[in-house]
Amino acid sequence: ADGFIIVQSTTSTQNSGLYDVLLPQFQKASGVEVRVVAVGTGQAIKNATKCDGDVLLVHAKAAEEKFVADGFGISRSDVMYNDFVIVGPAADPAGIAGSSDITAALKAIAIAGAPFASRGDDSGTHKKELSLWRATGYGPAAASGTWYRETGSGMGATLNVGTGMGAYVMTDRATWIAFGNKGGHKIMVEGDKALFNQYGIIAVNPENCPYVKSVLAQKFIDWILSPSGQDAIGAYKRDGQQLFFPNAS
Amino acid sequence: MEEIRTAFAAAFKLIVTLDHNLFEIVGLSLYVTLTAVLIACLIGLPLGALLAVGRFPGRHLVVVFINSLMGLPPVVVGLVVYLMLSSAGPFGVLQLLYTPTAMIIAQALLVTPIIAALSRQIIEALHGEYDEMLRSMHAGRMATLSTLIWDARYSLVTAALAGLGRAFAEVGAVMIVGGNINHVTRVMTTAIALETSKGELALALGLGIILVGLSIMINTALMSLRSEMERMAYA
Amino acid sequence: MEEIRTAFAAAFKLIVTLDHNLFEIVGLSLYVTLTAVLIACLIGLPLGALLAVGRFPGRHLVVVFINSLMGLPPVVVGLVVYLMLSSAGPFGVLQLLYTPTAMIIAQALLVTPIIAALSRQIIEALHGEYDEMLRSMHAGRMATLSTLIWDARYSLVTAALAGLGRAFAEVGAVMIVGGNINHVTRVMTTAIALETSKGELALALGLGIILVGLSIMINTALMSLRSEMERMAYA
Amino acid sequence: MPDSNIISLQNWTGKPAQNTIVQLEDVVLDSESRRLVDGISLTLRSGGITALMGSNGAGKTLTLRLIARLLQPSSGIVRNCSIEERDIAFVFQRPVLLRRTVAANLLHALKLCKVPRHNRRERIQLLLDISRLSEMANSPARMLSGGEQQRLAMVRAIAGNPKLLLLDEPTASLDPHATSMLENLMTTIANSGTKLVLVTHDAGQARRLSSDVVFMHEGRIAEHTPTHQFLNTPQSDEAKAYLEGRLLV
Amino acid sequence: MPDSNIISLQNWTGKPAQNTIVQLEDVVLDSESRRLVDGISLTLRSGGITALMGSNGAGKTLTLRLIARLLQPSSGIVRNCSIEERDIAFVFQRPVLLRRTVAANLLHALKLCKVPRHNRRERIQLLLDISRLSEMANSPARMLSGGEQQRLAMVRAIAGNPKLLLLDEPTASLDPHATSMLENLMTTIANSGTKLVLVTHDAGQARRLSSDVVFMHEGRIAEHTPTHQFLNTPQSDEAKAYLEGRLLV
Ligand SMILES: Nc1ncnc2c1ncn2[C@@H]1O[C@H](COP(=O)(O)OP(=O)(O)OP(=O)(O)O)[C@@H](O)[C@H]1O
Ligand SMILES: Nc1ncnc2c1ncn2[C@@H]1O[C@H](COP(=O)(O)OP(=O)(O)OP(=O)(O)O)[C@@H](O)[C@H]1O
Ligand SMILES: [Mg+2]
Ligand SMILES: [Mg+2]
Repeated sequence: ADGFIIVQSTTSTQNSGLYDVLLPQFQKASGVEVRVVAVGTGQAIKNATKCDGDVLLVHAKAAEEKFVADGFGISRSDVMYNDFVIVGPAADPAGIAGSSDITAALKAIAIAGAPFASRGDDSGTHKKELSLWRATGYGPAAASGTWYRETGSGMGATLNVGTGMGAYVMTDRATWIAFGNKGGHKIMVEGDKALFNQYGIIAVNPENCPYVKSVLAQKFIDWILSPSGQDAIGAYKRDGQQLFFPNAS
Repeated sequence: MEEIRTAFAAAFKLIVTLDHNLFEIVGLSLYVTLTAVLIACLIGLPLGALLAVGRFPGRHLVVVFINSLMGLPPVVVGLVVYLMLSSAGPFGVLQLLYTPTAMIIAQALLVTPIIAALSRQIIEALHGEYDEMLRSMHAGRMATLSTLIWDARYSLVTAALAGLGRAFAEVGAVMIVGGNINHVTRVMTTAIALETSKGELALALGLGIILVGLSIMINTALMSLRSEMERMAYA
Repeated sequence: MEEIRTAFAAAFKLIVTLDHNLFEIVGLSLYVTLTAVLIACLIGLPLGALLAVGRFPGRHLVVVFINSLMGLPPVVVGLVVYLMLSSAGPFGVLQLLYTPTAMIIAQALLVTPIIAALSRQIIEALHGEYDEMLRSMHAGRMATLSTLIWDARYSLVTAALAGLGRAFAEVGAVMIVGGNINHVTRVMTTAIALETSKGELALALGLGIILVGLSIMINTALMSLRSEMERMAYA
Repeated sequence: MPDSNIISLQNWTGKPAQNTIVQLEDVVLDSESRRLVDGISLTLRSGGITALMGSNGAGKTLTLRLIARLLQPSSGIVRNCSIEERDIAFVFQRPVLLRRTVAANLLHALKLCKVPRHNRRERIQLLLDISRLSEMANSPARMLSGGEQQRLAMVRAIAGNPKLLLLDEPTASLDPHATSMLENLMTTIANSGTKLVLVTHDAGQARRLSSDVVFMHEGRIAEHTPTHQFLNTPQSDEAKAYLEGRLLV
Repeated sequence: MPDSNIISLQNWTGKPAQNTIVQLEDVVLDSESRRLVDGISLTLRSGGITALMGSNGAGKTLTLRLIARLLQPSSGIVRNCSIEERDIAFVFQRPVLLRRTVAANLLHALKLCKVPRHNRRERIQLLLDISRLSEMANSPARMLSGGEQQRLAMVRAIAGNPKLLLLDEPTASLDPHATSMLENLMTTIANSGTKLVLVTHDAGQARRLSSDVVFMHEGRIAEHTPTHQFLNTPQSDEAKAYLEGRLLV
């Protein structure tokens, strides 16, 4: 290989298996090896801030823009999107199955006091969830420890808790489709525009970070935004379902 | 590096402001860990003593097995306990998953082999010395075990402390069976993992400093107790 | 419960198909763990012996401190090593982050206090017996330490095994400093954590079973070596 | 150590009748490399003191340990007759004391002998008086001087009124006064029907105390004769050499 | 143990002149609860054998340990003159042997005495011959019989040609032959200029070997006189009682 780069990444892209098909294609095309460190979005950004990575690929647009504005990243590009869904137990105590109105569904959960497992880890997904709760007018923080359970962990761990205790969980679709411990859980709510989930990619700024491999990093970004990269994303399927939708401009 | 400075400041601030959340978490950590270690001692010490003294066929294999279990991965223990306690599992009716009790079970499973293996070693050494004396005095199995455990008690404290250290620092198993649920099953180590994943490294480190401080306090208390006992024994 | 059956099937399949990935991961696990434990022994054994033998002021405090460090949380060690090795950190120029070397450093830091504390205990007991004999023979500091370590070597194996167990099962620290990068820094425990987070509980458990099996194999090998040595010493 | 104490201590249950208590038949003990005990046959009858003599390494201690069943013979039989295993007590050549106080060592022995709780205090005091260790009752036993440790081991062994008392050089490190006191004690115990087997290198002691001498040489019994005969007209060359302090080549 | 061996072994460097080697001035040793050694003053001159006698618990062993600097006095001074600390060797009442073979125990001692590598083999053989342990050279030292262990401890102590040899009841568990051999050895060593301090309860042994007797009672030196005088006309009541095997009340 002609060297390697490190990508600080969110976990959903890794857990869904996307990298396992994407990266070999890139390596074949460029000869560059990509090493993925998959951690929470917060930790990924922090690590990149400390120059421990050449590329950042996460899904928390506001934080990403701040990262660039603070001079840690060169520029941010959209890569792909998918959407969030609410999964829940087949018994569906809040009676929200089939709904496509996220605000109403969350309200129903709160009123029923049905268990809801939140990631509670300040990740992109968690921030999104909190913004959705805000729209309902219910502040779940007050219920923390009762029906509202903050697991303080990653998407996979939170899903394990959710299926383990029969709680509703908000998850990105990719992670859910690839998830192996679904138990009796099913998608309850999907399709609301508010559930849109955008992934962005940023090259770490070499001005602050002497060890950053800017050239290789840019090669990777260019490839993933190129038609071959975007086609590869669009072609990735699990159980016949497409997990990510390329949308580089 | 700046984080390390910030971490001490964060730790300091959490303590002096008597942060309510912190106390809740510390309290649960202590409860879970100390209970688990107590259970592990109650099982591990006699088990270790039995392995040190007993001369049954296959003893050697059991010793190697228990030694190996010191390397039991927390995540695996967590998973097994999770499968046992989950609603679909055999003990699902108890509804223990995501409770402190589940965390105690997982930690006790992790720590018992450590205490058993180390106390086997310690008691075996003492038994080498006491064996003929005790046999010449016709000490039965129970009397032999209790004499050995009692006379080795100061050394066994170190075995217990090793178990305590493991339990106190443990995160993988309690995360899985406890779920790190805020106000319910969040302990120091899972809180540290959470802050780390948030990128709040200074806060995570600050909590880590408090945890190590607690560990030092517990150790100091136990060692003082031990020397006090040692002094009193011959007062 | 069904997962547990599936887990054994998964473990079996991984092994009999000589799964290439599995061998890579197992190899790295062994390399990292054994190297870390070796380093920890090289530091921890003499340190423990010194603490057992030395009579310097503050010795008691150091002993309590080392005992406490057995409870060093892996995540905290991981964070500190991360901050040190990070490109922005003092040792950033070495570019060791996300390499097996970083994992070895973190594990050695975790395991050294365990080996030091346990060997302190074991050697102190022997020193109680040998002290006057060695002093009457005018053994210097070095000769005293080496005599004690040599004559306690069979007991010290247990201390080393405790350290090995901890290192082998450890996930928090190696996850942070290694990054669990596929084909580069993925070891058994981080792979198990990953499969767990993917919800692939049976596969995670299957890997766990293999890990425990490995642990049993290593322990068996070391204990056989030990009894072989014990036999040879007087052959 | 007034005599009254010794008598009040003992409530010896054995009667002076000469019934067999232990029988060794052709007992052999092998180590990996050599034969340590080489076909010993010996009958011990109740009452009286049998001296067991022989050079260093002759196998005296091993023989006592075989009698006490602390060792299993490689071949041959050790048989208890009319006594049980718990009637045998042993004073070791190098006594091992518990890491406890002097009094606690005695208490431990009394508990093992199932002496009722309410008798223990008084009994401990008696044993302390006999061994003249009252002043050190609360000292750690392992800090006692060599002779004091040997005295403690002696009273610990008689705590349970054994019917067979195996003594391995019990006066080796005692001062002259303690030696003569202990010799008196041994006589008293023997007279009350307990059998004593006494290993000693002191011909004078054997003459004063024992009725017969078992003389061992290189793992075998070279002769077993009444004491006066052994000391005055030893039969075997080995015994002659031993008594003259010569080495048999 | 032919005499030629003993002579060829020793290359004693001290000369028989009567120069002071160790001085104790008003040495006191207190335990937490009582005074163990109570103001001992004693001057040891090179050459010859001094016997140290006294009842069990008189403080003989403690005095030897003070001389060897294994214990720090609570007050008073222990001073070495014309010898260094490493010229002092000690044979303990209850010898501690390494968990190694007999030969390895001797090798260990020779290493500590800095005997050159090429001399060690031969030297070990010599020491084994003296102690008549050649046959057991490769046995674990701790499996030896009581007397064999004592002999091993003795030759281990003389391995480094000490100028002051402290012997704590070295013949207590030896058979008559070994005792007389060891007595010869002690005389030979003393004649070559090494000072011996011999703790013994055997008045005959003191008479055969020692030039003077230090008699201790309850931590004090009750008398220090030439041996024949001590044994024939003891000055102190304590010594009289001791020699008669009486207890001084
Ligand atoms: N476990 C053992 N393995 C091998 N040899 C042994 C073992 N125990 C004792 N021996 C050897 O057996 C022989 C007899 O030992 P024993 O202790 O019976 O001697 P003893 O007659 O009591 O001598 P002493 O008067 O010195 O106490 C000794 O030479 C000793 O080295
Ligand atoms: N570390 C200690 N702490 C308290 N008391 C002690 C300690 N060491 C020894 N003693 C006591 O000091 C006294 C003298 O002991 P020492 O060993 O010198 O006696 P000794 O003269 O050698 O007797 P023996 O002939 O029995 O060997 C004893 O009564 C003993 O119990
Ligand atoms: Mg013996
Ligand atoms: Mg003494």
